[in-house]
Amino acid sequence: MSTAEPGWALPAILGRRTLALLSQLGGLALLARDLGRAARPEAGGLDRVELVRHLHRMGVRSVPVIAATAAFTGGIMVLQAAPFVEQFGAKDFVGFFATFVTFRELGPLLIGLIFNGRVGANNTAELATMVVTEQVDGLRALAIDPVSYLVLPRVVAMTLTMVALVLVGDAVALLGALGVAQVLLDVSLAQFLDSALSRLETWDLLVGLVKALLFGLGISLTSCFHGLRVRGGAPGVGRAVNASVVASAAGIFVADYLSTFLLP
Amino acid sequence: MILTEPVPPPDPGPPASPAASPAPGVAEAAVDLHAVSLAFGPKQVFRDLDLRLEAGRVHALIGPPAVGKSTTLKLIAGLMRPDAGEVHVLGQRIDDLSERALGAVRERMGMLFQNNALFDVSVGENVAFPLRRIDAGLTEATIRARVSERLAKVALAGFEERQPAELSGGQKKRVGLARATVADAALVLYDEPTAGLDPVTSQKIYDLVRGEQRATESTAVVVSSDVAGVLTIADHVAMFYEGRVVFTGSPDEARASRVPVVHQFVHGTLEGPL
Amino acid sequence: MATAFPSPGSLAALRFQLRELVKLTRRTLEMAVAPRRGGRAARRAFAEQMHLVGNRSMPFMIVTMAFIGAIISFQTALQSQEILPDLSQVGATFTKLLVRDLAASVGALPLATRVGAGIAAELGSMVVTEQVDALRMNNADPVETLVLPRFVACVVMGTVVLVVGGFVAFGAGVLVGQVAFGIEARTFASTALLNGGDVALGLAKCATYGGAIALVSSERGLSAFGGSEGVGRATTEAVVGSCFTIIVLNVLLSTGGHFLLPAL
Amino acid sequence: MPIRFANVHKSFGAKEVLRGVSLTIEDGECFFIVGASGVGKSVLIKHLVGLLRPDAGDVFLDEEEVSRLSEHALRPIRKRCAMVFQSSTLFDSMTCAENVALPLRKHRGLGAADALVEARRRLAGVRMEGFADALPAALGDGLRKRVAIARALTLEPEVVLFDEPTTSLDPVSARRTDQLIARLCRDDGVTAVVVSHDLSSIFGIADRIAMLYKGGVRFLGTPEEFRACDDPVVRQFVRGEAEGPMEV
Repeated sequence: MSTAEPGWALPAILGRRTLALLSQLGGLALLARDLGRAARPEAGGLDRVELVRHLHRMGVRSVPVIAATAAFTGGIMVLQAAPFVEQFGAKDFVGFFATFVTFRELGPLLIGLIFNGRVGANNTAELATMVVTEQVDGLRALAIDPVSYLVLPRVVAMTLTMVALVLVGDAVALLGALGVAQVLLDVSLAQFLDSALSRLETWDLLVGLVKALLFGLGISLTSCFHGLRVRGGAPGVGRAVNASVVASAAGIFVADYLSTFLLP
Repeated sequence: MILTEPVPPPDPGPPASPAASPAPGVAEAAVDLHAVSLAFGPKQVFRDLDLRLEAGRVHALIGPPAVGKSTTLKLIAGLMRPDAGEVHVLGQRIDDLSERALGAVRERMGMLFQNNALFDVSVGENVAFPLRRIDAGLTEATIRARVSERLAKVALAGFEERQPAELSGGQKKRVGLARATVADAALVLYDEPTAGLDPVTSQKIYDLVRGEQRATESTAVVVSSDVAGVLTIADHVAMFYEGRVVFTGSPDEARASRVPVVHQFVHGTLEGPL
Repeated sequence: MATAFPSPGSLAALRFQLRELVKLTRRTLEMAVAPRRGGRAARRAFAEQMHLVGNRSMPFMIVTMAFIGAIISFQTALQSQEILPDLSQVGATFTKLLVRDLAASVGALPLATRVGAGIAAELGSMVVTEQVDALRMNNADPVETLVLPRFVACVVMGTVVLVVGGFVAFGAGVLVGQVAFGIEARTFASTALLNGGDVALGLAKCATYGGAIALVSSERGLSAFGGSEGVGRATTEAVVGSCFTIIVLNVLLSTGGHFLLPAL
Repeated sequence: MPIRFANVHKSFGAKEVLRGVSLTIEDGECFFIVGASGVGKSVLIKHLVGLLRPDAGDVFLDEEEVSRLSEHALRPIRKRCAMVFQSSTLFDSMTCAENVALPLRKHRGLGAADALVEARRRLAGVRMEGFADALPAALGDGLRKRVAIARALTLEPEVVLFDEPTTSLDPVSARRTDQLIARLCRDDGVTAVVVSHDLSSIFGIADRIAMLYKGGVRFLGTPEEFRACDDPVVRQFVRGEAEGPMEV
């Protein structure tokens, strides 16, 4: 890593970072605009073959790791609640506490982070590899628009997949929480379900899904953007993936924060 | 540390004849692979491969793509281990050595990698790297002198402070070459030293390989797809085909070979078994 | 490295990776206890990695942890409103949750994304450009020269970053309590429920996660193969592997903590 | 489709690669662009299909000014003018047949299944029918190159650009590739523009040769003239000598 940056004065650093951030946001906006154009049928439209392939690769094959994450998360939530349950004798609340936090907050957030690591990073790596090995130029030379052929199906597939995975994850997390509550805190199945169902509203679940949609869109755009922008051979691919997952993770937290406060 | 002991100091005397070897009389083997078998997953690369490369010569390893030429170099360097069989290098069996014990053998070897494998530090530091690792006792001034002497030899004098990323393909190759030979290795391995280079640049690299080997009376093993080019500097050729060595001999013998695969490969004709 | 790879994603591959990870962990710890050769280059490598893990991740982590703190505080307050009408305990609860678990466990995920991807990308590209082989040819053990500095840096600076992040999250939480729920900062910033066990458990988690990120990512990076595609794959697997390892370790440490360092 | 470069300049950062290249390539020619590594041969031909744009100067294809067209307007040009890249650029997530089927599916309006059938037929044309279901990663460089050629030819282009088609191939595969290119020009009337520094290819199949040196055209003529040229730089290149005036 070279640290040959042109200055370390605070204003310089701040200025550089702001510029970098703005150029990234600008690039994302341009990509989004190109996507809009690419979606029109005369530009090629959505490639169905690619869409199905990506749905399978991104969705079906992510289920195990997402399910495992969700199960552990559900368990951890109850584990963290344990001292308070014991202190305040709030057994009736365990079910609600675990499901509410999982549905609204931790489910989408953790699944988003894992999805970013698995699918987003993979996507950047794949596109970046296609760029550095000139496969993208190869597409262009075949008169095929890379945005309509490569980016559009990926964005659609990732967004759909993310929402579906959060639904799956919510269900599995519920089971994980249930198990731990029963074993560790001696909360019965009926007690758990009763507390969850009586207090939980559909809206709580929907908030999580809206977040999932936002994260999916954000991750897919960011990962495609960084993948297509790569420079400099094999090391460049690693750097692109690194930049992409970091930017997406930051985006996830910002989006999560905003939606937590905007969606009551 | 064995630094200077096995290698005679660079001798600017008359170039040794191809047959010359460190132990006159008996031609000593720098590399001896005996009954080596190796598989990558289901793919069998070698089965009972035998290969003997005499010391003090330039050996060319040729053959169609993916027949295990580069793999052979990695076996010799101890970077890979055979599934079965023995690998002897510079008089020592290395296939059963620990990574640490291999170190002593590797100090007498140099390797030019296909992708050059230059580190992300300056050209000077790249070339100095083997010196710093081998003998902690060398003074900074000695190291610097040897680095600039070596860079001058590959026509890159004054490039010490440059970064590898700024260099052209041929220049990177020469830095890699300087790094592989800076510690006066007794055995230097070259993996595709001219891949992707034009004929003029290729010939310059070959001349450097040959000149270095002659000056230090070391052993050079060159893997190359550029058959015509590598035959101009080799003393001895081994051709690989379907996991075996199908030919060994001098370049002239290779050109004159009646074995169909060898003939077709060396002459690049379209009709034949390949 | 290894000559036979089981097909990726299979159980055999997972077992294989785990075995490699255990091997690497053992060798790194051996090296850490008995350093062989020091010298200027080694010291520089350590300093460089410390800088990379510490200073270079700090801005990202501070931003992320501020959002996390705000979200957790918001949710905790919302939850406790359901259980107890009185909000005086929210701050203490929040603090305890943060110290005992969330600062480390939630903070470690973005850290894994940032640092893990970086390590795997760098080591992976060194492998596919044969630089690791070149190191070995020059008697420089990759574990000693590459993995050990990253491991130490991640344990030390990872802890530092997560602790700083914890304070930032705490500050953000206090702010949200004040603004959104009208809880006096003095009431909110309470350590009433905190004990030594919480602090010990929190710190143990920070250090463990840091080490895990370094080891998982290094192992993935060093086992990269096959050009730029391989680097991308290694980076992806490092992020997912690190996140997943953190979640599993969290379950183990939290369960252990539940019995050894009780919360109350 | 005649091709004309008019005073093309191109720099990358501070590095000036092309400093005024002017060339005309006639219909149906097998035209070689040769020169040392890094002299800008690939850069030059990428201008023809709009993958790069000149800093100054113009590139004409059939009197159409390629260098001024938008990415969208370039599409008809790219259908008539195919390119075979040095690295083959096969899509590595698809089988060989799927690779060849892609342009058919996209531009000929064939359904996925029909495209695959047609793709297999095309692969048979380069003697690759046995590898239709193999992934490109499983093939050697020489075989990959043949699939790439089949893919480039799917739309029956009038011009095919070859970027170092024989680099890193062993001698036998290299001569096979030469033969394929020669047949395209002789039998199908295709214009082939070949970037290469492989002397055997150059003297084997070229109709005319342009040698680039220091950003300009140093030599232009037939193979016989190339061999007989008394310019020391050209002579050094033709003989592949290490010593000489050529700066590399």
